[in-house]
Amino acid sequence: MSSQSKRITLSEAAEIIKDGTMLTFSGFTIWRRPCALIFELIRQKRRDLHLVEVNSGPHSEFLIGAGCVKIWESCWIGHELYGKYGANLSRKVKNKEIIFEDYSHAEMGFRFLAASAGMPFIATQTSLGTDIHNPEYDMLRRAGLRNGKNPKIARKKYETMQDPFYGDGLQILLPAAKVDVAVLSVQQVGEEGTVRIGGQFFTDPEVCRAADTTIVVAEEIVPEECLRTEPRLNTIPSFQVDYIVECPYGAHPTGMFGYYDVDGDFIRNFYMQTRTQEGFDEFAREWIFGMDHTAYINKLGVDRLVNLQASRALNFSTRVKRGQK
Amino acid sequence: MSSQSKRITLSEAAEIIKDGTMLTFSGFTIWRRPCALIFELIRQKRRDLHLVEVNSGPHSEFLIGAGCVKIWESCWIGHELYGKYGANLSRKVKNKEIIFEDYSHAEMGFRFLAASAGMPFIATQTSLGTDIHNPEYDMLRRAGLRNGKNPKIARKKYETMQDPFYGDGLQILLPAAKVDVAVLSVQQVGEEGTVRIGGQFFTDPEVCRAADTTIVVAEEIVPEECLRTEPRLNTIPSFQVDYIVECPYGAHPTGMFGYYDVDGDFIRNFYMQTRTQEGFDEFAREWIFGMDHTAYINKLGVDRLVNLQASRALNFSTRVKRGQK
Amino acid sequence: MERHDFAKPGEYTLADLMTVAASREVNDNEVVFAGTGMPMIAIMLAQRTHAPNLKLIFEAGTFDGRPNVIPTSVGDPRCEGGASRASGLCEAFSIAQRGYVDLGFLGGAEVDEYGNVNTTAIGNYLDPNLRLTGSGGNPDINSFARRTVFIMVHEARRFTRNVSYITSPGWRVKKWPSGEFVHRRELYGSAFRGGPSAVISTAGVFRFDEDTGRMYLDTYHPGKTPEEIKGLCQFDLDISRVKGETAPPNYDELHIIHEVLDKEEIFLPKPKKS
Amino acid sequence: MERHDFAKPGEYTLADLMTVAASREVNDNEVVFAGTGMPMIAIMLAQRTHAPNLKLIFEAGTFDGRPNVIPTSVGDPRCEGGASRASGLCEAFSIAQRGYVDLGFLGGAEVDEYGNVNTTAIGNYLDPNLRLTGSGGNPDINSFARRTVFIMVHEARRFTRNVSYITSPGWRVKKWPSGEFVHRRELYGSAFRGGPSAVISTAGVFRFDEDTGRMYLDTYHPGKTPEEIKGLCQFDLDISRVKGETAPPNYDELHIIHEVLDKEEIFLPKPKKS
Repeated sequence: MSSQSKRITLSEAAEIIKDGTMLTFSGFTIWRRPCALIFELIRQKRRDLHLVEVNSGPHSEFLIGAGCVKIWESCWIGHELYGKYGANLSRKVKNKEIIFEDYSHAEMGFRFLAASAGMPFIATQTSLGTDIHNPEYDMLRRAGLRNGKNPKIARKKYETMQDPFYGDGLQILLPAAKVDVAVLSVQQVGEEGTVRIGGQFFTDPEVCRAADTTIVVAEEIVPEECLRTEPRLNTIPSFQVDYIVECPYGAHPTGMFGYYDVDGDFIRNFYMQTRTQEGFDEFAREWIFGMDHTAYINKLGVDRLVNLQASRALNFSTRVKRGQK
Repeated sequence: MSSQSKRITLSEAAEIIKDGTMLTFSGFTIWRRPCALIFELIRQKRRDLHLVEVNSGPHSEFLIGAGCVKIWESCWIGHELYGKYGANLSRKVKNKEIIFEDYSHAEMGFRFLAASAGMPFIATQTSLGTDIHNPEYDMLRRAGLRNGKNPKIARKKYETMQDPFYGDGLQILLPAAKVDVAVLSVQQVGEEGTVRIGGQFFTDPEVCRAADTTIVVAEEIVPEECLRTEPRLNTIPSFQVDYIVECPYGAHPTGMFGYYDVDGDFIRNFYMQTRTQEGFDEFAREWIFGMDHTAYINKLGVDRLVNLQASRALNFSTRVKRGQK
Repeated sequence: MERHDFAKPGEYTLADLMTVAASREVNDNEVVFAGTGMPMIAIMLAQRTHAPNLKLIFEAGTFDGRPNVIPTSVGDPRCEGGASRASGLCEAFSIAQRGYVDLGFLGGAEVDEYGNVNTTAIGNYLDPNLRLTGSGGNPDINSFARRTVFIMVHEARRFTRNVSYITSPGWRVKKWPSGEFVHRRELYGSAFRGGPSAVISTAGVFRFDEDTGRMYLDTYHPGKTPEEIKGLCQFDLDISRVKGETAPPNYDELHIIHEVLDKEEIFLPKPKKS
Repeated sequence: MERHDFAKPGEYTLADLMTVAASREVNDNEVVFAGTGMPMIAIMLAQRTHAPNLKLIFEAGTFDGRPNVIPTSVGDPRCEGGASRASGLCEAFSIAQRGYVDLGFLGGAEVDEYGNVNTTAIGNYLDPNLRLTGSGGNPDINSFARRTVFIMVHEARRFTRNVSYITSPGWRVKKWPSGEFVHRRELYGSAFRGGPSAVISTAGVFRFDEDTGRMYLDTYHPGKTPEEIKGLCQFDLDISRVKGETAPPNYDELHIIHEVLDKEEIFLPKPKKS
């Protein structure tokens, strides 16, 4: 793709993600999640998504609550200290309204590492002896989805073999985590696609390369030449990014190193309110439907955003109230 | 290891590397090679070293010419435009005075990646169909060394298997590259071991973690707090480094991003002179034996070092003559 | 001025007691993996008391950090204060699998006598009473670290004979495909480095016999008795090796917890004045 | 002012001709892997002429670089000028294996009719006449890229019936353990993306028939004839598809090579004035 043609709108970005897409995201639990794009997907009533995530969080709770997700494949979903678990996933698991597949955190990370390197599988010894490897709990197989029809769904959840080189014992071979689309929420992207992430980059480089198509939603689109004076500070090279979207506060209510903190009140209220489907629907009427991202941040209001704003010196907010004091 | 106790001398560092050590290095071809420490190893008459390298260069040509090396396991040895191939390795291969084991460049990189992640092996499809995988050319097996006696030498050069997950076909499983000691030549190390590499970091993070013991030879030992204000700029965390040595011009005649360029004349002369063993011995008498590193850089002289000095703005020398003009 | 004498009942909370007990599990110079909340405070407390050279790892990708402000989670920008390196999760778990980690702090919803822990689902996994968060890094840190310490609420339904789902591997784990229980050492081969070392509950501190893999009571918290704690376990808890009461926090530790680390009262509210 | 008319014999060197021919193998927007020397200049030339949006990768770890000063090698600080990212070799080869790379430029000491290349040893591998550098990234780039272009000195001993050692895989490669020759497609499975696309020698430009995997002469350099070139090959070179003479450099290209890119004459000395 030639330069200068990667810029699209949030709404156009959401349209790239079709019904049934295998999808993954940037970030870690309650940090740098592409929530603005996810709200747009919900507005566009996307269905049958297959989420493959290193770990999950509020962003996927939005999608799951809204009925957009058919399969959730990951290791964790919750809201850190703002909500004990993913109430929407939990409800849909109980009601058998979603297919779930559990791996461990390192397993999911290594699966994306393999996919990002074009390796079909990778060996690890983590989680040996746990029910993660219980053959009865291969949920995609139980759902009849490991039949090879979808080329990105592995024929087995895992395979075992003995190390033939050093006598290091039983190894678990994990299939690469291949996905159709990765959506990244980041601080800065250049006009040609160079991504500069501030702070920990989590698994963003791996999920980017694991995907066939990568959409980057950035707080700011900046001139490439600004980023290219210091290539060591950049996280993802230009040619791994297909589309770019400029979207200030695009990760709210999750946090963005150097830009804004997690909106804990927002997430806590979401968690409490959406422990029933009715609660979720009410939340969606209030915060998702009938508005666009501009209306959303205006509804949040200046005081709230100023309060969350990160100190340029410290990269986090010194104003936000996090505890009881 | 507690803080402040990691600092040792070049001579002490060389003593950590015993006869028979499996050894690897920082850098790439003619850049950031720990030559000062290698000259010290030659002075201390180390023998039977087993070099395991992502790629090789002048530093190993020094060691091989001096008779310190029993096994060379890598993918490439040469001097880039300053010498067509490794004349000392070439001579010793012809004379059957060294055991060599060939992999490809990506294979060696991935082998270190596996070792650095505690994985006993890793899958790849590179180099399928080449003589690298000719079973007759497993040279460590031919030498009787794949008998499991050395726990860091794999029982096979490689293994094959079909991808069981996606039908991605024949895979080569490569054994992790496990080594006893890694020696890194870098720009800056903190007193507690935090490494900050300037420019491309090559495979330094991987070779560091693949080794049981890591020795860092730095142009400068700097206060930890200077490095810890910007953790994203650091390459290797403190606790992966066991010993640190301050040694200005420690990589000469190879280059050091931001500090000095490759000394092309030195390497070209070395290559030309050491195409015979007598030539090597003469080189060693002139540049290695009977001196220490201080005497060595004094012998190089101020003019030569000033000429090689990198521009602080550009990170390379604008004074050095590289071509015919 | 540091005050190392013990605080009196009422001057500290149960959470303070547990945090301090967790902190004392750390030795100086160790590489320690910490999760969000109480474990984070425990390690940052150890860093400021008896283990100034511990190396703190957050699994999101921060190495040897010395944060001045308590992070809200391991993905928080606050993690990077004074850190040696910040990168990502694959590097963190590669480092862990490579064997650098001495100690990890973890939580759990259920634990069995062998230290198997469940954080995935209560009841039948395929038709659960309650789906929880899932594993997170719990099994990974527990697989790779030399010692792991679990911090848990003590209720009889949580200290169970059989956990609903083994999320995190204890001393006797399942060998697949049969699912028969074997000693952890048998399964992990050369990757075996240790396993659960302690459970710190709201009732006491528990340890494990490495050979049998069974849990035993080490100390009981002030106000509890070994028999009472035994009654709060569905399995037959070994209380024969109990040493006495869990040592309470000292004033210096309480000062660091409440006036330095968590003065915002994010994770550990101050004891209420009577 | 750019001058796109062709230079005359004597106004350019054979190396100039080969560099320009290599440069013309690059299409705009492609991701291209380059090694040291002539390939690097060829790509940097393409970047300044018909392929301004090509993405240049150096295997040491620099991505989408736009260096202003020619690097001495791919590990050189000069590689990083204008680059999108600088990191390391594992990332470079991971990107390549993942399938991002369109084109790679490589060299070789020997090549056979199927594009198998040797850079490892001349003669018996176990008892060689001459041990060379070894593979470097040659087989890797050749395994992963959609197309590869080899730049070589043309001598009959180099264009050989059987290379002493297959360092880099051509269109018909060895299937182990038997060593029987099979089409590359058969071995690489879903990783098959292409193979050697051209050889640019000191005599001409050669291409490959994808089905038979056999090399044929595409163009001959000015002053050479197809028959002469056929005589410089140990195998039976197909000259039936020859198109004509290799197009010489134009003045703009020569200006960029000698006055912009390699004015230090590191790799490409200027043509000597007659």
